[in-house]
Amino acid sequence: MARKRQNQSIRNDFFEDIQSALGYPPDLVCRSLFVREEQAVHCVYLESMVDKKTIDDYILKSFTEHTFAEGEAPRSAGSGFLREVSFSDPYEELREHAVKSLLAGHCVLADFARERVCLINVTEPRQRSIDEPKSESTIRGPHEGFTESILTNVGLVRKRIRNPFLRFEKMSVGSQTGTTLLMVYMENLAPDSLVREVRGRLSAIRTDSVLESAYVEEFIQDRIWSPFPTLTNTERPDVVAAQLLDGKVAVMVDGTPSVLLAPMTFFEFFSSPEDYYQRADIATFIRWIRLISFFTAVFVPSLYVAATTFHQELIPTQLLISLSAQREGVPLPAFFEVLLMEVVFEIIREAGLRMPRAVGQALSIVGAIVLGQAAVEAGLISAAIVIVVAITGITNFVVPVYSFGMSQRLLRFSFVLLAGFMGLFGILCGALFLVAHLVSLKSFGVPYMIPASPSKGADWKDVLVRLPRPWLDPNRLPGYIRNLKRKR
Amino acid sequence: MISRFQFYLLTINYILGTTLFVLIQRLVKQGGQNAWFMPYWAGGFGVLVGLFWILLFRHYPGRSLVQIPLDAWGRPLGTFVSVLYFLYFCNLAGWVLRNLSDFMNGTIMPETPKSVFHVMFLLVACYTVAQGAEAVGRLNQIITPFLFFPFWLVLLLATVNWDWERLQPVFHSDLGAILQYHSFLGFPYMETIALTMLFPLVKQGAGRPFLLGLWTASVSLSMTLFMIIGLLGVERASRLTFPVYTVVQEVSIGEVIVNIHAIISVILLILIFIKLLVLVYGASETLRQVFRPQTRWPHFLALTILLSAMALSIYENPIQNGEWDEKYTFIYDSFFVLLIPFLLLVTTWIKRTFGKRTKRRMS
Amino acid sequence: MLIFHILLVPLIGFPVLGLLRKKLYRDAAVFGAVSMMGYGLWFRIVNHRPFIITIFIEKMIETFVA
Amino acid sequence: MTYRYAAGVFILMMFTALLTACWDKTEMNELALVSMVGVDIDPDSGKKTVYYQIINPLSGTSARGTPGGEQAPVYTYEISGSSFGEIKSTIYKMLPRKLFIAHSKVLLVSQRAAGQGIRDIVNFIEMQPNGRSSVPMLIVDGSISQVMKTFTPLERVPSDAIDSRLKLLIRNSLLAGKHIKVNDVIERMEKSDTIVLPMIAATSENPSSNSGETAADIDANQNNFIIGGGAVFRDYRMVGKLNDAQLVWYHLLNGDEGRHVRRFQVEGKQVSMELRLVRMQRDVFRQSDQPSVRIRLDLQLSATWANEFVPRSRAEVKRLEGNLNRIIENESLAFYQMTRERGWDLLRIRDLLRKQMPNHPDIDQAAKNAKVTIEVATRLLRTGSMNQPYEGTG
Repeated sequence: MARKRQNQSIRNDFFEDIQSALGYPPDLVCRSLFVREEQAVHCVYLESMVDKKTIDDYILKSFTEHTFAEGEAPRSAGSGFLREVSFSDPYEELREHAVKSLLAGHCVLADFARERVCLINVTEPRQRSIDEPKSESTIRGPHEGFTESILTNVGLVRKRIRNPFLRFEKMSVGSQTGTTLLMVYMENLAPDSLVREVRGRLSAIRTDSVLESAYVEEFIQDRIWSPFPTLTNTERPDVVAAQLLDGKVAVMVDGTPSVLLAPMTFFEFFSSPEDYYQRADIATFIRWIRLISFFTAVFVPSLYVAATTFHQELIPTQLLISLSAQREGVPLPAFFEVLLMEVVFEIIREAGLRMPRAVGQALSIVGAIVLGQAAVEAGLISAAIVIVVAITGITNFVVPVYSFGMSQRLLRFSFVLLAGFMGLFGILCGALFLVAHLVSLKSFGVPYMIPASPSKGADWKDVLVRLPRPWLDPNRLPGYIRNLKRKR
Repeated sequence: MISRFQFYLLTINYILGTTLFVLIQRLVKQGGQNAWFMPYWAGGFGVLVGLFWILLFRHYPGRSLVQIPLDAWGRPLGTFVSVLYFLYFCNLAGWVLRNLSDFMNGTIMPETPKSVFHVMFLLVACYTVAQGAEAVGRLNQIITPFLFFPFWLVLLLATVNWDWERLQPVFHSDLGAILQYHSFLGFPYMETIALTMLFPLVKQGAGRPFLLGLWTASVSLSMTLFMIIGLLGVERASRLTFPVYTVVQEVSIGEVIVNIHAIISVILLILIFIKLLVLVYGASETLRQVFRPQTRWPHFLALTILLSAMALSIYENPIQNGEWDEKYTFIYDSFFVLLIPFLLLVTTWIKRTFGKRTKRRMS
Repeated sequence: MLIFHILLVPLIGFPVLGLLRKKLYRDAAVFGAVSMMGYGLWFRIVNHRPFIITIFIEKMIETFVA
Repeated sequence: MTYRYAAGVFILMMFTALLTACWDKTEMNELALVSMVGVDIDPDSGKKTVYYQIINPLSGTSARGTPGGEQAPVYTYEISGSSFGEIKSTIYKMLPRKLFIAHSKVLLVSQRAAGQGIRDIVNFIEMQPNGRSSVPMLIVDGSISQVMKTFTPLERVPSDAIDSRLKLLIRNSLLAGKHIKVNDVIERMEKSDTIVLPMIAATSENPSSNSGETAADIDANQNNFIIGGGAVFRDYRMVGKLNDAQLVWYHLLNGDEGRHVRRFQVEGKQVSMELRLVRMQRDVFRQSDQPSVRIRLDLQLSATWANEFVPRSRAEVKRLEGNLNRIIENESLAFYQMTRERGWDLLRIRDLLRKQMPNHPDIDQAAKNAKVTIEVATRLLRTGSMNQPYEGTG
């Protein structure tokens, strides 16, 4: 009797309760089917999250067309998709379960005949198609990019590494958002200590929300006060695959195409997987270009300031005469000129990002050329400054990783300040400080400046040059990864 | 922990540190055409002194220079000796800083107050030292190629002014004068005692890289002297304040390669910085090992205040410094470098023999 | 002169107070001793009567030798 | 946390203190770029006068092409005082910008100052913190103020004009040598050697002081100065002069390698030959008691400019070479005799002896008495674009 009453009350309240728990959302659909006489099957789902075709074609059809025998499960629902919860469970738990599943895109099927609730996964999250990542475009190589759906992303990685040792570990982070994280690594390649370290850091995250992988990055990076990223992020599955094959660990976050990769060292920011899609000599040349442009982007404005305001004897005579002719009548000190132009340049760049694309392009060109030209004509700044700022601005984009480019900008400004106060000496102090910082930095226990220091001679083979692949060991891993493995 | 190779590089750069600035002129004045020979015998002496320290450190594995007196002579006397070493390191660091600011004032920034240079370098040095000995070793390792190659490249470029005749006649002048210049033993060779603070941290033993570094530094010093004499001639090299700087200043190849002396100033400044790093490390480690404070940063602040003051009160003018160098360097240095370690070694031996005897008697 | 005190007194005072409040007496003593040495030297420098260390050591050596 | 705040405050305070480093800051348009320095000492009063020739950056050298054609390319400031150090301070009575020596290219010294001694001047140059002593030093024949106030045609900045002329002379003649820089002077003087510095003189009595006028005048000889002759220095003092003909032998015997064209009288015929030193060897022998010095010169001849006569056969070449050997031997030996009579050790025999026989008791005397022989070996290696000159039918 009691059971009957409970059944009855569930029938009455269950859907009402679910609706009120979710706050009567407009996309909540309740459908009732009469199967045998009055014994109804109730089906509830969030319209926006599910694949309605699946529900219609397989679940509901199976109820209407076939009559279930007693104790028989719906045939169409595959084993992985189905979880059953019995009515005999505490009601609270049942409801909680149902709400959670609904939010995850499941369909809740209350089968009163068999006194159980079936939770069937019919998720089809709204997602865009796989296309080329905007921020990391390449000439040669795959043009696929990750999407916001984590399952698609897993598929994109699997497609590249068909290997049973590829491991995905699932975690859930964020007390409010409940975001799914996947820690990805190759069990046979990634060192245990590294995997343990990443797992430990990930599980130590205490936060309410994770909307992008940057949230996670901030929690698991090694040092907060550093302009240098100790993890990299990418939207390209081929990059992730390449790094996983180097024994690294990737962290995928549901809802964002950027995947985190750890550990990263300083010199790895100058090499990109595209290097392997090109001829070795060209790739080496490009790596050098990247290194040079890193130094240019960081040091050129400050060196200009130092040379023109403190150490004029360093400038060749003819250049000095022409520079000082340009400076005739310019009101601002060279230091402020550079600072002003750098700030203006950053503003233009930021505005160009936010603007609608068509306008943005026009703005950046107009801003850069017209503003600079006009300022020179008006005698506000000297022409050389425009060149300096333009060079640094362009070289800034050469580094393949965007977050590393950002750190260059910060460094550039601090170096300009130092040069403005103390000339070459200031730059030198700043550079020494920078090196001291870099050598003390670690990324998941890996020294950031490896292989420069601590030095590993053999590792240079793939840092400043890229040797042709046949010359490299086919089972090669980066030296530090090998070290970590050996330490185990 | 730092590797042997890092320690080797550190030793070289430590010795070359201020030597390339300050000493070249005095060496040429003393040795004439044959000044390039002086680093060899002074380096030989340095190696002997190094062997002597290694002998001492054999008895106290894993202990640093200031912990040894504590072990050998007990807490009160040991603390006193360690404080003396602390002051010695501070004094040397002050000296290094003062050499730096003299150079900067004398060449590229004549009007900037000296303390600006001191404080800036100290801030950076304290930051580096606070990251630990590993950071010191690695920083030096990363920077060394940027010192080595440009330095020799610039000197090679300078060979457009080379003249073999400046080096003749070979070994004619008074060799006795070369041997008499004892302050060269004190600075830079005996000052390497600050490096012994890092001895226990070197993986697989510090002795060999230390001695090797001493010898390499002597060879490169000798080569530098050789080049300076061939490029400037004895007459000018013995009178100019910073001969290395002047050599490079006078290089001009075509219209493009002029004014490359900035490179040499940067190299010299970095070398000085590395020497400062080791000294600051020595001083702060002494404080830490002897007094065992729980905090780190306040003591670096205190060191900065003390060292920046010391740098200004080392000497009044370079003339007085020259006099000090000729008369007192050797005595002053040998007190810390020879006398105290010798006494330590003697007490260790005595303790050991007596200890053995008492043990035997006990059994 | 005034600038010197304004700069150095808080620089030494605050850490000492902080260390005392944390009951790190030994740290406070070490810090105080080292920084007071510096303070003394600085004081004489600012007064244009610097305490020249090498001359002091020279005198010590002279008396010791004599 | 307190420490973090304390560190922040500390760093901020330090930075305010470090702003004093800006004392060394100078904008480029606050600099007076010195291109040439001239020094004069009045023998009677001992008053020192320094001329600074300062580049006017707006004079059209600018890449932007500023309308500055009307302006003078350089301005000459003249200031006197009782010592050179003093001038450093008093110059600002006239000069509105900070003196900037590092890029100066030429040092001029008046003949009367040179006659009294240039030690002060050299020390002054070497002691300047930013100055470079690797600039050529020239002696002004005549009034220095006139040379300092001459605008040069074509190369508008006079120091550039002198600099490039010297470079061309060193390459294309034996009238100027490589060792004419201030640091060479110091080195030679400190070794009590002799050195010969080039001389410079104004071509006209009253050069125009208007750059526009100078630029508009077709006659480049009118407003100009000319490099010629050599001033012999011993012990920081000018002791005599060499003329251009003597300069050739001086530079040849000192190992300079310029290609010099000179006319020789060979068997009654005139022939212009270009000669270039290939190798010089100096050996010291001990003959009886006196050391004797043998100088061997290997010269490369070129008939590129021999418009009078080009040898036709091997025998003729041999004869020409033999004759030239003899002529050059004789003339250079005559040059040596001349210098010895005047007591100048222009061949630097003393220095040679000091190096080769450092144990000799009296090097000065030995150098004076040394027997010098000169052997010349010439080889004709090149002819010009004509293997025979046109000879006409007469």
